[in-house]
Amino acid sequence: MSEVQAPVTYVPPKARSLFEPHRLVLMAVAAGLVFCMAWFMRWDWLPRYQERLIYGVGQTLLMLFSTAIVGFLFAVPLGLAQVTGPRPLAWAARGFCTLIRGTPLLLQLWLLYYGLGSLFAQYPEIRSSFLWPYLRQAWPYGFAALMLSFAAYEGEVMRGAFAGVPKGELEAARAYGMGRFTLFRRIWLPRAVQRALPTLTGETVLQLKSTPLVATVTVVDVYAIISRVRQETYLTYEPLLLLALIYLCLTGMLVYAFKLLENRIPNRGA
Amino acid sequence: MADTAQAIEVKGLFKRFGPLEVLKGVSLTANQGDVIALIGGSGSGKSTFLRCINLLELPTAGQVTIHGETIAMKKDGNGGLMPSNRRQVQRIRTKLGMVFQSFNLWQHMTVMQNVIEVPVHVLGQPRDQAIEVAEALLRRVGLYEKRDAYPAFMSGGQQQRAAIARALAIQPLVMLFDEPTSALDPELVGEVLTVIGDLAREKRTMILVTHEMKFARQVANHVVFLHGGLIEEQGSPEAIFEDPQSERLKKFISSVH
Amino acid sequence: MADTAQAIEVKGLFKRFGPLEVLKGVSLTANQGDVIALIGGSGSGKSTFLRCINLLELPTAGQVTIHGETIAMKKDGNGGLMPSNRRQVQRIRTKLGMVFQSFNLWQHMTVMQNVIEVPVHVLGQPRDQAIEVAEALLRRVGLYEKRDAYPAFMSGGQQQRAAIARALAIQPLVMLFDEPTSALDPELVGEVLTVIGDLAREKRTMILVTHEMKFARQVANHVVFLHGGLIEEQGSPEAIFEDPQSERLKKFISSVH
Amino acid sequence: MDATLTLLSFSPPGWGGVLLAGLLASLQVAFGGYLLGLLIGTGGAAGKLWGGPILRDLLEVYTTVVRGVPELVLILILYYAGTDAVNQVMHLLGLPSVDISGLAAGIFVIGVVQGAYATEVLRGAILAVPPGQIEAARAYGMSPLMSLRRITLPAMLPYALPGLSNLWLIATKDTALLAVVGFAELTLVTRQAAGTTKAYLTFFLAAGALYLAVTLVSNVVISMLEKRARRGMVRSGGAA
Amino acid sequence: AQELKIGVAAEPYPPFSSPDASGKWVGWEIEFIDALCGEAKVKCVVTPVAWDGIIPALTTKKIDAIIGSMSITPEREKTIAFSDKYYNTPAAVIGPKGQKFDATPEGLKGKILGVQVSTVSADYAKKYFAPVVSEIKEYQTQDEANQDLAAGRIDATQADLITLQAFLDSDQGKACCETKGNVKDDPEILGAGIGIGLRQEDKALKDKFNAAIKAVRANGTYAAISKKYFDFDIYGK
Ligand SMILES: Nc1ncnc2c1ncn2[C@@H]1O[C@H](COP(=O)(O)OP(=O)(O)OP(=O)(O)O)[C@@H](O)[C@H]1O
Ligand SMILES: Nc1ncnc2c1ncn2[C@@H]1O[C@H](COP(=O)(O)OP(=O)(O)OP(=O)(O)O)[C@@H](O)[C@H]1O
Ligand SMILES: [Mg+2]
Ligand SMILES: [Mg+2]
Repeated sequence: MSEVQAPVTYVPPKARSLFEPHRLVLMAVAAGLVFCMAWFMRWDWLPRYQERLIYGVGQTLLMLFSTAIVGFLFAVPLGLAQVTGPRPLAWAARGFCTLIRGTPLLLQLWLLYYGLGSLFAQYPEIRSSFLWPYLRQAWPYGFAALMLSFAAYEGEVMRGAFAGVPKGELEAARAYGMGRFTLFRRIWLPRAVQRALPTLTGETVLQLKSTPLVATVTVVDVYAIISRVRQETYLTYEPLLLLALIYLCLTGMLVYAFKLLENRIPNRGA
Repeated sequence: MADTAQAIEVKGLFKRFGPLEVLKGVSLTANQGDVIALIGGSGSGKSTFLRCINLLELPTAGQVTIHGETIAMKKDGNGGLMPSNRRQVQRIRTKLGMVFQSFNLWQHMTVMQNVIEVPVHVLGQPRDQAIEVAEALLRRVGLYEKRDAYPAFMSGGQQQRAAIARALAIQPLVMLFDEPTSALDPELVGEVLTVIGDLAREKRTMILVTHEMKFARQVANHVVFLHGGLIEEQGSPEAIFEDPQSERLKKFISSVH
Repeated sequence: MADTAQAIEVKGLFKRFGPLEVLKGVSLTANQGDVIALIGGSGSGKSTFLRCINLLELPTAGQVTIHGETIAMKKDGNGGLMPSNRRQVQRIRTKLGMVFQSFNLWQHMTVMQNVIEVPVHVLGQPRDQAIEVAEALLRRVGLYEKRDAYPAFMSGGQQQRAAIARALAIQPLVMLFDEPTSALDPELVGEVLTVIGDLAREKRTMILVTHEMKFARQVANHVVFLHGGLIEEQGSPEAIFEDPQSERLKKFISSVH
Repeated sequence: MDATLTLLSFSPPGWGGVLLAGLLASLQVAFGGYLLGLLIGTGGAAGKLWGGPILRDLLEVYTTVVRGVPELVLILILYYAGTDAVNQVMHLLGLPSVDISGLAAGIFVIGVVQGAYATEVLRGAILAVPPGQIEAARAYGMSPLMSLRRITLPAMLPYALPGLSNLWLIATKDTALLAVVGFAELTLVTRQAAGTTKAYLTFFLAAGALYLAVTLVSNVVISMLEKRARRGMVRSGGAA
Repeated sequence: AQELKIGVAAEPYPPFSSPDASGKWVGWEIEFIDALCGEAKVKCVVTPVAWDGIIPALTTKKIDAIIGSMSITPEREKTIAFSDKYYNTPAAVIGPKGQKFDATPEGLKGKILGVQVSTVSADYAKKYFAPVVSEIKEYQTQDEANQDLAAGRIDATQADLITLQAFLDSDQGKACCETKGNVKDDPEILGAGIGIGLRQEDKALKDKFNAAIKAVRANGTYAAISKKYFDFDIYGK
């Protein structure tokens, strides 16, 4: 799409003291709000669902990490093919990325689950194969949809990152006699990943936020558990607020983990 | 590789960028231990010539021989040349140390990692040994304290010295310098001069592109003036600077003095 | 504004960046038509001094007077100074033409647009007239053909000349040059020298920071050597270059020659 | 094949008309939400860069929360709580409760979500403008407002455009999430059509094609805009 | 006149309510709404709302009543009010052809059972079948459960007999599935029937609707509508 993805890096506000006067006031207001919520809203259902909620969080994280890791493994060749691949390969990679990025994930998920899934069922060969016990479950479709989506979005990011590695650094590697593979492994890939890291953080958070969609095809994640709470207790706000809080915490942890990773390689304005 | 006296021999080098013919048949021979200074106006093709020697730029025509080994080339489809043996090119390149005009340090590595990268991962030296050599080199260019810094956090002069150390670490037979002092203040220029002087004394062959005539004069034993894609004039520093023959060179020299 | 003989008067300028005190009380007076060259090692505070004159950097203490008008300053909360009258600062700045070390051309405008931007949008000149002036200026710096090019597509030397044209377009009383020849090859340096010489003949006041001693010597009528945050020595070019007094300056000069 | 064509024809018994109406609804919400998001984003970026400490902290909370919570959840919360709050306020003012249409609610929800992202995109773009450019403007005596108008805003455009175009594409697709609150946009009507006719594959593929068409058309417009905004910038060439 | 927003599930629930190809809502319940509102002399607008959020939509006043085949349950009555029932049909279990089992805990042992979330069938299944089946899968709509049954991803689904019958009568249903019988009645869960969901404070509206239900039953409109869709009396006992 765009030639150069300006890295919209997230710049945290200046780490000032947490205890400036206006912050204390804001924190007091926040504490008051939380207190009101705890006091005036109904939370008696919480203990009953505690165990299932923890299970749900586990499922959500499992879904996130498995799809992000496998998706990234696909993203690297997708990005590379677009930058240096032979024409047909570059076009194929580009087409795939456009296709996935151009349609809603929800739709892809349904297409896979209700469309492809019921096609499978029409073939007795598949129904009797050893794969069927997996194919009749929902999570493989959720996994596939999320993984492909991550691969496509990251493929685009990696394309920009590969293309953005300063040409001179690659030339230097070539000038010192590095072969193509060594050059890729030692210089091009690590440098591209380094450049892509800030964007990757954002994309992984987006991926986390996409996981609840799998609940619509009966995969049980934390969102599905909360939906169940809502349907069984008929509470409108409480379960949703808890859900928002859970996701906020997960996001916070993710961002922190990536920060640690980023800090290992100082990178000034690259 | 035969230890001939001829370290580099370039014959009839042509290079064209689209409609622009930058080099129009440049031939140059450097004997072992020679320090050749390449001077010329901006855009006269000095960097391009250096880059053609190690095939970072593919010449349109011509032949390059390093220590007796001629780089095998074949015609590509578009009227240019391409190397016929990739491995040979890689091997020869490890004998050529290049210091780029814009340094081109690997930004994701510290200075030390930059210096040992090629010895360890291309030449297959043991890591410990490479580090030992690197430390000595970094001391020599005055960067020992900065060995764990990343390039982005160093001044231009420091980056330039790191790039020199990186090139020296592969113990090249021939060093190619592209404006090695452009980012340095007068005092640091002196230091780099010393390093290059030492290298010359070790009988290492060098070709250096420079805008600083004083520097060229002090360090080179042969000066080549590029103009209009050709070698307009060449000779000893004294001959070139004190007694230029061609009009162009006279004008160039006078504008400098 | 009184047409006093004193174009710039800087008194007791201090500047501190956090723990680092870069300027420790620098005073300097430039009469109208003076060309003052500022020399000194890398990091000695030359750029900072220039930037303090037009308040791009707020001095920690000190006073700046341009053509008799003293920039009104008041204490800010943190032990530094801030201008008490914003409009005054803006007005005075339009009398100071600055050529930055890194050019700082506006990348989204062509050379011509860069040059007429301030005359049209700040000084309110009619567009036609501004273009006329700009064309003459661009001819003078040899960029007339490049007037519709964007800065990113020009060589460093061309950008530098465009930046000079931009500064001249506001017909400043005082020109501040930060290394105006750093990106130029020897021949172009000569051209810029001519431009600066012309300006001097027009009785325009100039302060220029430079690493090129030869250039300083040819163009300046007064040379200032900054060291350790203070003016270590100043005087006529002959005095400074032929007969330096302080040890530091001697060392600095000798490393150059 | 014939049956498929009948299903997709524009007049009943074909569902083509319904799908197109859904697409139109989606585009309306996407467009409205995007514009609202841009407005919020411009204010937000300005507030974060130049606002007072309290404003900055509040904006930080806003962007953090919105960007950390799934859109699906935000849409549910905003849809119920947002309209609820409006009516509470109307009630307090003694006015009759207003009837908030699905369209307005959808635009509001998408706008609030987009606003948080737009804030960060615009702020990042403004910060990406080389400080020297702004310094030069100051050095020549431009007032802060003028240097914002003449230098900062046009100079940040090339940095902001990729992010902003991404946001537009996200907006068109986020409308699909409004299905969970029963807003009859493309995804929901697709689901209804599929459920009623049992032709799941046909309708999901048709909807996919419609979304893809929107993306492709958008891409053409975006690349035209980018070409304009990026005049004067060197293309970063592919390394090889 | 006052305009009432009548919430129906946005997901198709044939033959009670589903959109047709022109985007209009049709079905037994839609006609019932027309009759009821005509009787009560109020203007009604059919408003599709996601089933998942239909109760919050009612309590936050996005709609004024739910006529969406919603069963009257004690749990729901904590949050909203219900009118008298307007129909009641038994719950049944269907499964693939060729597999022999019946709608009892013994029959469903080890099977995967699909239900629609927050329906009485889901509650019933959780109470009676949860201990024996291998898994209970919950779907947003009954239609999706039916799809998965046809695709072989679940072994059985429990729901309202009428909707299941509608599925079994479709081409797809005919090809794959058959009824395995009605589940044993449990009045506490299944007994109360289907009512109109209302806000607890709207007492007047509740009385109005109760009167209207009585009236349409008495004047034969109810039977006339039903005859178009069913060949038995869906009002139940
Ligand atoms: N990749 C390229 N594509 C097209 N033109 C090129 C390319 N590289 C260099 N040129 C052109 O070739 C000419 C010679 O460039 P080169 O970099 O060799 O000059 P140089 O003598 O090193 O100049 P300088 O002293 O400014 O570094 C210039 O006109 C330049 O614009
Ligand atoms: N914004 C800043 N914040 C902190 N330190 C700064 C800042 N600007 C400059 N310095 C420091 O102040 C010192 C003087 O910098 P200045 O740019 O004035 O040097 P200079 O004499 O112009 O050097 P050069 O010849 O390399 O351009 C340097 O040590 C520099 O690191
Ligand atoms: Mg060069
Ligand atoms: Mg400086």
